[in-house]
Amino acid sequence: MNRTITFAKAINEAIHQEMDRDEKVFIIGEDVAKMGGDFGITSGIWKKWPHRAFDTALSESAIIGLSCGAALCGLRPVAELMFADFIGVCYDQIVNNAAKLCYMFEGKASAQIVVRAVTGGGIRCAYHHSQCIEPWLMNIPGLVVVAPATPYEAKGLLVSAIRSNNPVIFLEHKGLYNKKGDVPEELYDLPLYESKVVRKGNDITLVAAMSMVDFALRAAEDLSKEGVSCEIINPLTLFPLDKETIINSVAKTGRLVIIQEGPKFMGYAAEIGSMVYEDIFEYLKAPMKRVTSLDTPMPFSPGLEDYVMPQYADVKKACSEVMSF
Amino acid sequence: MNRTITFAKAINEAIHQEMDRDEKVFIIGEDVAKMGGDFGITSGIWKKWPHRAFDTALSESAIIGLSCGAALCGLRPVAELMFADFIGVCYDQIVNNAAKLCYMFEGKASAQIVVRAVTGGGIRCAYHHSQCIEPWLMNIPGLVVVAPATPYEAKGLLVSAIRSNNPVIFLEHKGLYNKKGDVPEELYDLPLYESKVVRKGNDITLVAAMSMVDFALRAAEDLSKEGVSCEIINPLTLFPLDKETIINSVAKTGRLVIIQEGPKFMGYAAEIGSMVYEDIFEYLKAPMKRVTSLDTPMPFSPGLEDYVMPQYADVKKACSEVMSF
Amino acid sequence: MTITKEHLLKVYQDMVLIRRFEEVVEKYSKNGTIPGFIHLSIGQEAAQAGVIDTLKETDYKFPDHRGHGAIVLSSRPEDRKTIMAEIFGKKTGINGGRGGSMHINDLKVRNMGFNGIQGSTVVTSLGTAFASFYNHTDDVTVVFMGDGTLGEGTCHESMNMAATWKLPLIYVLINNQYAISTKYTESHPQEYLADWAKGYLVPSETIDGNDIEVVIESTQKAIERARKGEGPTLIEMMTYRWQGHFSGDPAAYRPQGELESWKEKCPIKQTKSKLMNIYGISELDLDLIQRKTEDEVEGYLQFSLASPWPSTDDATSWVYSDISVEGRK
Amino acid sequence: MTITKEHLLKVYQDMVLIRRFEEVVEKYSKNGTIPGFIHLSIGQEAAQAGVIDTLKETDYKFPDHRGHGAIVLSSRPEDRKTIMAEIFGKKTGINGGRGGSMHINDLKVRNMGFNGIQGSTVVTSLGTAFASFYNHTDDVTVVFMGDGTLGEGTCHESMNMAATWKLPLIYVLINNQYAISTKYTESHPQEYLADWAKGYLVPSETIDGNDIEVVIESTQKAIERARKGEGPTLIEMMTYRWQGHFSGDPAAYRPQGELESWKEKCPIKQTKSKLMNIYGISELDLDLIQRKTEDEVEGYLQFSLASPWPSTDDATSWVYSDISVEGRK
Ligand SMILES: Cc1ncc(C[n+]2csc(CCOP(=O)(O)OP(=O)(O)O)c2C)c(N)n1
Ligand SMILES: Cc1ncc(C[n+]2csc(CCOP(=O)(O)OP(=O)(O)O)c2C)c(N)n1
Ligand SMILES: [Mg+2]
Ligand SMILES: [Mg+2]
Repeated sequence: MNRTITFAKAINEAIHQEMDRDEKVFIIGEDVAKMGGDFGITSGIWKKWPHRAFDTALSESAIIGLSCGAALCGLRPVAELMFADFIGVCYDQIVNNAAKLCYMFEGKASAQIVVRAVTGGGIRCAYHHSQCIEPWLMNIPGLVVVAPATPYEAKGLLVSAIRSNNPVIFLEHKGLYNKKGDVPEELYDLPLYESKVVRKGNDITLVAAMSMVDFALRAAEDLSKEGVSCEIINPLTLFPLDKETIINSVAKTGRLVIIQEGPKFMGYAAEIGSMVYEDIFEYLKAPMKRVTSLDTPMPFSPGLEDYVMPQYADVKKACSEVMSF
Repeated sequence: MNRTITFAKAINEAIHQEMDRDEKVFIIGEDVAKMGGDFGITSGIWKKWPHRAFDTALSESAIIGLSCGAALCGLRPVAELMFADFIGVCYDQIVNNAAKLCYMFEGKASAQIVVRAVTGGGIRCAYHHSQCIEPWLMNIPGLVVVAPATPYEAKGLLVSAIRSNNPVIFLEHKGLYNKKGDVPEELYDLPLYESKVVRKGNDITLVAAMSMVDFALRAAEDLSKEGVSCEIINPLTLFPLDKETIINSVAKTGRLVIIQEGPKFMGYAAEIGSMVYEDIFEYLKAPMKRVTSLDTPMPFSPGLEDYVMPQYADVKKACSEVMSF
Repeated sequence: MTITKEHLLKVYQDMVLIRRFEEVVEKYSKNGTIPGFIHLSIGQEAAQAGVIDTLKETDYKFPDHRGHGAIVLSSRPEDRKTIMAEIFGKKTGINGGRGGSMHINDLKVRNMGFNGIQGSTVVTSLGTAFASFYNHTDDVTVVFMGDGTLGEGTCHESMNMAATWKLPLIYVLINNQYAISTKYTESHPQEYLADWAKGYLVPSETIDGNDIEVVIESTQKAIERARKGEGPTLIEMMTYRWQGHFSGDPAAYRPQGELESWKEKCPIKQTKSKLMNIYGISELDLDLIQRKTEDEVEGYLQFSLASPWPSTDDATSWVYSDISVEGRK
Repeated sequence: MTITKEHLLKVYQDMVLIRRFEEVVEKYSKNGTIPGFIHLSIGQEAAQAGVIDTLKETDYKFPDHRGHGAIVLSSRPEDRKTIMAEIFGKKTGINGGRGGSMHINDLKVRNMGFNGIQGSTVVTSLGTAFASFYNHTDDVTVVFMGDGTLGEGTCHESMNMAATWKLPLIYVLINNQYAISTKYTESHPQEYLADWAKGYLVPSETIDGNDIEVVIESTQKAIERARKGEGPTLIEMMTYRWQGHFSGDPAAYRPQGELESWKEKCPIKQTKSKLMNIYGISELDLDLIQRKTEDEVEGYLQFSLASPWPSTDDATSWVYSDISVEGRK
């Protein structure tokens, strides 16, 4: 049965249903148990499973370290990092421990953990609560970075993340929590490592993830009135990336616009652009354009934050530039 | 007067001479004082300035945090991280403290620190002592990442790094320490944020940093025999990158090959490729090629490590591919 | 120790100022005028006022995320309105509206600012303490940290290094019982968090953080030790935040009656009754202080409300000290 | 406590095995056959042998970077040659030559491996201890760490959490006096590092790490506490590494005579004289053990030397558990 629920609720439901199914799954993090999480995402879990929900001290390295160790014993920890920006204090545990355990144990065991983290800007929380940390993780072989844009994707991908034997960083964009969408009540999973063609089109390939997908949809709508047909691709798993879907699309359209929250320099748009430039140069009809945040820390004042974040006007501009090239 | 000294000695000399000139400069880190550093780079400093050289506990976050705080008071710490891989345990201090202090203090104070770190593979030290951590830092506005390839560059750039009011991560490739070159005895500085055209050419732009510059030189030599003329660019400051020099070169050659140690996906070659694809599409004659490490953790066994590292044969192959496109 | 009547009156005024400042911030946060998250320090005024009172302007201060009080009291009176303007995100804010509530620094008075990552200032503060040692000055450093923050690994690295090198660093551990929803006894093994410092042979004590005389006395002792080169001290100040973790948090995790019992121990009320009963100050005089403070803070508010927003150029300045960053084209 | 003659003889053999193993590794590291850095544990055999001796196969073991001894003794006899082959980087190595000296794990015997970042296993080990608690098994976890490693913030986060949750985790702090060149007294404020644990109300003691009977007794007590659900223990074992930090380090930072005085306290020598003088075992018998061990280790060596290198395909396998990574084309 389909219902309309929020992105937040979809995540909560995924955890509930997986915990129901597999007693090796538990949740751990700051305020995730009794309070149900700083953003309320894990509410109800501790009540149902008081021995499988753990409030911790402010010790992110210990949270990830413990999760890795427990995973080596066959458990399936779902850890919450609260704000993704806090990944800095446990970065070593993520990149040098979680990411490498499968390789170190030759697949006999691995860091089968999920690290849920709230990412992105837009709520006036400045430098340390607004960052897009995706690129900090995407150069680390062994990690998986998942980034849903809809409640449906959030539930299905989180279920797959929990079942995966790889360490999955599951990014929840704070701007999406209240977003509603159709979500089956039953337990289902969605494949990792597969991009989604959100909309079919022939003239421009728009790549966008998380809250940027809305920009892409809006642009596609606007442009369709001008007779320009956009294909929208949401990678869903940012890393390892489903290269093929993007390559196939750009091979068809010849034009690429990437909308990416977070600083431009060395954002993942860079990799997508280079991948295309390297692999299908002969199909390209125009320069690629990146619409991104500015290369600054995130300021607090609303006007400043809005200015730093990607602008819809720039999406439009980029699209007309690649069309008129 | 010019003499031939090693890369290691050039770094040592830069610190010595800057400490002589400016008493606000001090060194801090594990085993940097009495022992002169795990790689011997800071030898002789503690003897000369026993009160300006500090051996610490294994506390990288405290080393960087202390350095930031001292910098806010006007001092100029030169911290050593020993292996760059250890940046994980102080990553937060680098990306959320050092990188943002200038912005937070509106330029009235800043993290005028240098973090020296030994990077790269090649010495059979496996997962946690062989990584190229450049990309982990290059998406963080506020940071400066410097990566010399010769003793001359090492000395001049380190002097500038120490004098800079920005936080500079100064990367020392372990494969270069014994490399010799001409270095003036006098104190001199080299500009940050400027790429170096290592060799002029017209057909292919080769971008390479640190120990990869040797591959580039060798390829240029080999190719010149076949009548192909390579222009070699070493960014020197990897971040913020001197875009112009690279753009101008590729606008001239139309062909781009990047040789980069470290995993391919989301390495800095990605940014360079995209930059070119975005800005000077009309000048491009062939697909860009990246010659990089494989997307794996670094294994121990010599044959495995060699296989994962960038291959000279692949440089040759990439160059002929872009020429024959 | 007893402090003089004048001294007690002064810190009473300080506490009243914090309380009023926070009440106004709370109101404008709740009504949506102030953007972002706000962490209020109502109930914790004695700890903030008492500590700042014992410091000189050149001592280094690291407020925490619940630090409006310490920030306002550290600042020069003429700058206080710019602190409120900062919280409103205005151009006239002391940091140009760029930092907001959580990121307010003021080098003039050596308020070194907060970093939104808990435990970060606990190591940054090593550096200012180190600078005093390196430069042979007698400035001490005070870092405020919460009971929850003590969970971070940086606390260990900081304490270990400060204790080994005997740095002039004072850890003011504000134990307000909770880290968001988590009671300190659920995340730490000690009954008294101050005991943690004993593992480093660092002097520490647990004090009544709502009694400003006790706060001042304990801080003075710690500062003396630090200035004499005897190294760090940790002071655990027991107190309570009356509001939820952030303004708007219903704080459903608190047992019934707990808030009320702590309101009984209100630091301002306690001091007020001491001033009246021991020092014979009239209620009228104290009311006057209250009214004057309200006027004062009303001034900050009007200034903040009337101030312009930053211009977009302000977003891209000072990313680097020497080179510029591109804005939008 | 006194342990039985048979028991002492057994751990004597264990120590002789470590010593011989390390001597061979040292030789082939110095002559360039073994690639990379090697951290030898000669001089520290009692701490390693004594701890491993008290554990069962299903207890979780986290060796440190100087952990060949603990690794070899944890393993099943038939696997020992593959441990040496691993150090040589051979395909027959227990981890396929992919990890080398510093990264040897063996799930069968719950050797959970080392992570080259000091302090990392100190938090990973929380997880195996947690798993015992979650699954209601009585397996304990032992994590080896050095005096230097205690500087890392992870130690605090680990101890804080283990103490709060009373996890069955034993911290074996091998105090061999130095972290590379830095004496532990230069980087820590405590005279006895074991005192650090007191800040968490965790039982701890400083023991003679060269006396294997003392090591066994102390570890047994800690394990008992852990198995009974009484939480973690820290044991500081005083010992000395005879070689430099890594094989090849001249260790110029050591004061003259220090090494010699520690050689007097050689754990093997001590046990040998006990076996001879108290238990009346003949020198001949002990020589026989020595020779048998030498033969045994010679077998590992020949196996390692004769083994093939890994194939390049081995570099790209198991980056992920389910998807493959591209090799060279
Ligand atoms: C590294 C890190 N982890 C988590 C958080 C989120 N967070 C902000 S305040 C807080 C609780 C802090 O508790 P405490 O130190 O007791 O201070 P209080 O809020 O009670 O004043 C948490 C978990 C953070 N900002 N940084
Ligand atoms: C996070 C981190 N910092 C620094 C190092 C480099 N390093 C390796 S071993 C070592 C010294 C460790 O000393 P100790 O813990 O006493 O162990 P020991 O070598 O004496 O056995 C150092 C500094 C590291 N591997 N990881
Ligand atoms: Mg608190
Ligand atoms: Mg040691």
